[in-house]
Amino acid sequence: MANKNKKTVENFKSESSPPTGIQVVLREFKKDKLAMFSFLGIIALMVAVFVIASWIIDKEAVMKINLIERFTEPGVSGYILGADEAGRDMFGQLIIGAKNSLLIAIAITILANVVGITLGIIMGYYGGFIDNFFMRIIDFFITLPTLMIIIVVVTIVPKYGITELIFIIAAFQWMSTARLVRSKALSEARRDYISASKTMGTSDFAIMFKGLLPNLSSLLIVEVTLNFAGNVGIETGLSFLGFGLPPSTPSLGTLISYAMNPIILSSKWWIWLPASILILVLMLGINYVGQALRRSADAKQRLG
Amino acid sequence: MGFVSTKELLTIRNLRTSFRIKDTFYPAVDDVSLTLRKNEILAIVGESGCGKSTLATSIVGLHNSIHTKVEGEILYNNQNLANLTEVQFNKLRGNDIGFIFQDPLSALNPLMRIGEQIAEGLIYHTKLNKKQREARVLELLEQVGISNASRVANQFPHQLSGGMRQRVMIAIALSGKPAIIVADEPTTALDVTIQAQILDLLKSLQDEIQSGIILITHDLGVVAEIADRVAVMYAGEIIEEAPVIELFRNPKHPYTRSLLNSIPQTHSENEKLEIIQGMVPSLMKLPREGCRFSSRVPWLDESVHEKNPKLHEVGPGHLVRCTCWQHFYFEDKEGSVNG
Amino acid sequence: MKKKYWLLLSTVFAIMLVLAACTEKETGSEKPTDKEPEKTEEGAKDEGGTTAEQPTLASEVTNEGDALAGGTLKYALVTSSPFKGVFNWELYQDKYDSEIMKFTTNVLFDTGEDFLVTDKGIAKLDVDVDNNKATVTIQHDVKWSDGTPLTADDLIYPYEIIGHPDYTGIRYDDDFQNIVGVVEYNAGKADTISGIKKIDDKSIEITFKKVSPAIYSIGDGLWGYAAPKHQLKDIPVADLITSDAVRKSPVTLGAFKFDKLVDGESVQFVANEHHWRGKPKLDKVVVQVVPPASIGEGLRTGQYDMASSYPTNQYDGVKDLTNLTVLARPELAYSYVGFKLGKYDTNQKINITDEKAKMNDVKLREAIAYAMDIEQVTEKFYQGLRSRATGLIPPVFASFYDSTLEGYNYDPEKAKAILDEAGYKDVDGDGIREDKEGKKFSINLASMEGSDTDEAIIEYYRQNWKEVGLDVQLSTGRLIEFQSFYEKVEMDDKEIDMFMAAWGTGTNPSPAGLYGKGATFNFSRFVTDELTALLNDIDSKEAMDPAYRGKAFRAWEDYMFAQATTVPMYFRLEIIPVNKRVKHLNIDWMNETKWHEVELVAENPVK
Amino acid sequence: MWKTVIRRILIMIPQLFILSLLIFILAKQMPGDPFTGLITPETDPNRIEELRIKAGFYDPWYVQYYNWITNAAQGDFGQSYTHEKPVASIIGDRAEKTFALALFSVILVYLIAIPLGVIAGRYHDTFVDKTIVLYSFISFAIPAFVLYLIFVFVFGYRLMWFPTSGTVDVSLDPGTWEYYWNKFYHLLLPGISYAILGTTGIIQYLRTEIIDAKTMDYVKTARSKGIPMKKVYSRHIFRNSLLPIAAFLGFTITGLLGGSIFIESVFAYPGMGKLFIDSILSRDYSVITALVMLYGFLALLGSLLSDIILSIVDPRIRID
Repeated sequence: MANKNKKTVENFKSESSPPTGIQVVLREFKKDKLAMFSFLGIIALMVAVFVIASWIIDKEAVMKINLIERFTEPGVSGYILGADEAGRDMFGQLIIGAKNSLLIAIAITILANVVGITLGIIMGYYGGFIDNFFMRIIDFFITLPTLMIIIVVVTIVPKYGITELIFIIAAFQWMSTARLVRSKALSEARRDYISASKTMGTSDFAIMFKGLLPNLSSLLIVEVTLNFAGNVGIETGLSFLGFGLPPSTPSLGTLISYAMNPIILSSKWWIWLPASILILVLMLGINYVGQALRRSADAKQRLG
Repeated sequence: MGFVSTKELLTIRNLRTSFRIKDTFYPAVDDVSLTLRKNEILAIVGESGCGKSTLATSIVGLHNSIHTKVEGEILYNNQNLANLTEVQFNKLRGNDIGFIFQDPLSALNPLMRIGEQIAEGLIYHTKLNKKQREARVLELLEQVGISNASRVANQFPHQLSGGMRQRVMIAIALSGKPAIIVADEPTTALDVTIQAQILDLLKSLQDEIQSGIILITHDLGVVAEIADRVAVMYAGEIIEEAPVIELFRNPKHPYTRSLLNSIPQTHSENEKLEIIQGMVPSLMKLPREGCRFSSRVPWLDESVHEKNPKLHEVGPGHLVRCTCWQHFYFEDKEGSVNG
Repeated sequence: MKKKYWLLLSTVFAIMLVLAACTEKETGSEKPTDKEPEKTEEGAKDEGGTTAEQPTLASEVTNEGDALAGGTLKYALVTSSPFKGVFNWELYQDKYDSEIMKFTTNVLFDTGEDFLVTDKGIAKLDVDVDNNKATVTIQHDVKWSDGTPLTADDLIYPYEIIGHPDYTGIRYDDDFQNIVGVVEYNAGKADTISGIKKIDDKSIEITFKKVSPAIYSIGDGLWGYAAPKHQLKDIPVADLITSDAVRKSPVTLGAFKFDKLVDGESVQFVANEHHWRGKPKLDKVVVQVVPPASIGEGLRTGQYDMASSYPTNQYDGVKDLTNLTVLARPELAYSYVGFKLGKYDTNQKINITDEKAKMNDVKLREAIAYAMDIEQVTEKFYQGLRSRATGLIPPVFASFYDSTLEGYNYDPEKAKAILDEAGYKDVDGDGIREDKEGKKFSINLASMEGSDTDEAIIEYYRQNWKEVGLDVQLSTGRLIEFQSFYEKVEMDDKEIDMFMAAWGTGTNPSPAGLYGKGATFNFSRFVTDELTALLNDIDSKEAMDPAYRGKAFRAWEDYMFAQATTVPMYFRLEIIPVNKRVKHLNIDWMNETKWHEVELVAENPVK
Repeated sequence: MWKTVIRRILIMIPQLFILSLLIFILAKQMPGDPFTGLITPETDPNRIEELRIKAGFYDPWYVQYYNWITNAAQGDFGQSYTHEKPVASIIGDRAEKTFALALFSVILVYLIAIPLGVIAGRYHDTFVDKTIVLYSFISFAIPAFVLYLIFVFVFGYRLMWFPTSGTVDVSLDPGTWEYYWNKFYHLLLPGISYAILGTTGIIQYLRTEIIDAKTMDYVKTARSKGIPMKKVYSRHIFRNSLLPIAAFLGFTITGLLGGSIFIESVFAYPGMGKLFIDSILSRDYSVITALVMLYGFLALLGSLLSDIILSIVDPRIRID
């Protein structure tokens, strides 16, 4: 098996090969410098944000209202990115906001994908009644007007903070992953190596998560990456509509939603623009990484 | 086997087809010269990756013009096909030259009816009107042995069996009554029983329309069955070329011998299969100087290879590259020398 | 390839930045241009100005130029939602519908000082206090917009609509049931309302169960509007609200009449030639819903002549514009901090004060009040458009407002001293005071979600309180959205120790409905016999005398100040930007320009 | 095929039923009610209580639900408490506006995305392709509403090329040519803004499809027939790549309706999305429930529509 893979890798034209293995991904990244750059950039950005937010910035000091510094412009009196109408440091808010947004997006992605993948594999592996039962549920959930229901739920939840937001959004995000994993697992589960494992008496659990799962890995990496990008968007969208986090918990979404006030939009750019650009750069990066990953999962599109 | 004319239909001289990888061109077909005569089936044999399919697509100009460079001469009717523009080539393709693909399912447009697909070429190469084209389509379908032609013409590819599809492909290739047919592994994707039918069909059609066929294959069984002449390719080069009987009886190049050995033969039950292990080196790592086969036979002394291996005529119409064949022996597992 | 990508990317950013930068230059010139709003001699009076920080905005403007004959006034109604389109005074519930109806108003009475009824309107009110009766008489030859004369029947019909068993609006209330015979009529036991009599074609007599000073503020059940009976009589009351007579083409008495309508978006009015005060000088008025986000730009670019409900947090957007004048007048409202001191008993329908309530310590409440730096907030966040409220009666009620009240001036040292004295001391030295028993002490504040500014303001107050050693946390950890807020406050949610809210006072400043013993809206749940007596005095028959009533108000305000259960925060100014092509406009509550008098001096709004 | 369509529609009924139950219960859980908004010192709390009782808000939820669903089954979705008219009528008004915007946007999206996708795929790896890819990436990455706001600001307020609120000028008479032109004029800015950002999916999908298609054997077959390259592209590559895009239509429309919440909020366009947000704020239960049901129904319909289109354009897929 390994030898066969190697042969494909070394052949100039990859004619047909199962898209597996982290080498394929690595090779794809080596080929695509922009994706590589994006990947490293995102990692660096995340690390920087988390480090600065957790150890360097004092949240209380950032959120302290200082009326003398109301709408201080960037670069004036030590405010790198200026201050908002309450004199709160925008740079600090940007970093804390980015941390919160990333945290939310990562948590939702992990939560939704763990549920989705587990359910998908179970459905695909067992098939039959379990598969049918959950498929009905997924069919139902997938056609729901998700955004509307999230908004309704958000208004119901009394104490509504980061954790609640994560759970609410994650509750509506697992279905597509489950469906994707299920369809792949369904075909994979019919393969010989699975039947072989079964006859050898390997436990179902081991087959599902040690046998099946790794074979779906490259597909899942793509799915997870793109989900992550989507989840950053959902949080900002909700905040924009006024159903997101309170301003005392800054997130990229709350910072951007300040732009709703035309005066801030037109003459106080430092309040909303940095957060917008951060999102833009982040999403672009994820997209380039995602594209490279997708290429590595699809032999036809590989660069070489 | 039909009568092979001596008239040269297609002459390939010093053909070099290179692919671009990161701004560098790597030849996949390197300095190949071949001739195809009228009413002849020329088989080109080799492992996958040896450049035989590239050779085929170069002849019909189906390669990607951005990433591929074709140098040398492919002479047909006093035209050098290697220098033709797309527009010029289109006058030949489907008319003078037909092409048959390996996998008839993917080679047919899944969203077009069979009849439409066959008729498409007729629009540009004939002056037939719509009705006449339809009639010609049915005629072609019957010619390739499809009995319920009018029904099949209205069907989509996915509704046909593999063999039927390949017959349709052949019908497409024949639609312009071509002088040359290039068939790239036409039977590989088919069941064994169907393979035989398709080969029979090809052969009978050739007798009928007297065209030259270039048959690309890795299957020596197929070669033995219908080819007139065989060229063996390795790493972009032709390493041996001979009439089919000569090649099977008297293979010279170690690679050819190894290939022939890989066919299980009933009459040599007791003989040990002797095959050279390893594979064709990748395009980028290919040694461009010296004998390209040397890396597969490391147990032979360097000196037995030519510096610039050339094809040597060793018999009537029998050419072999390099001199190493004269010194070749199979490496035995136990280290003993074996002839 | 990479270079190209980044080049493009940076171009995109550059464009965005340039856009942002040039717009900044155009609007946000930070330097004050010292451009005084235009004032006329008579318009320069300081409206309700209680503190020095208020911008000196006039309530009146006169612009140069000869008036056009006719013209179209473009009026922006600032709201983010479409209007509901119920154009009937008996049925409407949405504030914006009433704003639109200003142009077509069916109002019977003019009001003057303290919003009390005068004799200058269509009808005259005569109250027979001893017999609990009132007579309403049509004084002029008034016609509806379709030319039909206004009669006594049109004065009675509104009562029959509101009292009707099929009526589903909010106006069939306790006040309305003060009219004799209404309850029977509503129950279907009577065909007419026995307390309402038609005297002749021009006058009606109404009998009440009791009469209070509120009747001069058109309270006690008296209805201030006429309804076009000839248009409405054939439509069942249940169907009125969806009928064209209400939604599309109501017949009216005002200066303008409905001409065209785009549902929820805009209305075009044309002059009502039958208007009893005379034909309006304008030909048309177009009222257009404009979202808060775009109104500033709309005014700047001359798309609108004036805007009502202009968002005060966007004052920056218009204050320096040269093509308009920002007029201001006080709002009939005040903001306050309330403390939860008890519960509403739904069975007995009374408020019960809990002696042991966490906030039931007047010293603690006072300290909280003194610790709030309200002046900084009004100046910085509200740009002077709000001012520190010193009492619970807005200054607009000239006879009742007492300018000598001081309220709780910001004095953190005093707050600390009061807390020390009351026994709230910082035992464990963390800078936060513990309660009298030395246990951790934290107060839960509920506040309503509004603009981003609100959040910052609450945070600022929390900082204020922290400075005097009080730990104030937000109930539910964040600002509460309007609906949840009122539900929680009304239900006496345990998580709420104090709350910030605002009351519109309406034109009748009587506090009974907000502080009375049985009042559901007495959210503090603070009741004492003394308070009940003070409130009763305000609405007593003696209080028909404004001077007496003024004193009663003062006594009540003094009591409330001493108890500190409701701490007034701000009085508010409403701003109305007016384009310079409007010849003259006065928005002073007492001398408001009538719509039929409005004139324009140019074909198009000044840009 | 009709059998399947009918079967799919029948399956929708229980789905919608569950959805109605879910949303009904959720909506009732929201704190406050339509009458909370009426609280002022001048309103009588007793009257508000009376109205609440009249509206049945104190009945057990299953009684309320039963009443609602039985009426809904007969096409009566109840009264909107804040608009004081039947829910069906208020949603009807708004739906017309949202559909007009959605239709215009969809047309624009396809008008922009198809040529760009085709060009990017056709001239794969050239500068043009890379520019288009960059555009599609940026349009995906940019926080949509920020761009909407900037668009409104620049083209609406500053340059004044487009109106910035409402759907039509009040002074025009319905039925006249000017009236419809004016309506269309009001659609332009929101429609264009949406379309500029909404093309990502189609461009990328189409581009990949075409790049894939180019390497397909059937394209080589077509070339081997000697037909001109232009025809190879138009008859084989584009046609085969575009067909799945047609099937996107259903999803695009439902996606757009979901996006209407954002678009309509920014452009103050009084459609269904704006109505939803307003109804949430005013706790207009009946409108919320009906809207969610309608969106759910449209989503189901959209996916059915996509399947039907796909089965029509792709002979390999047959639903029967």
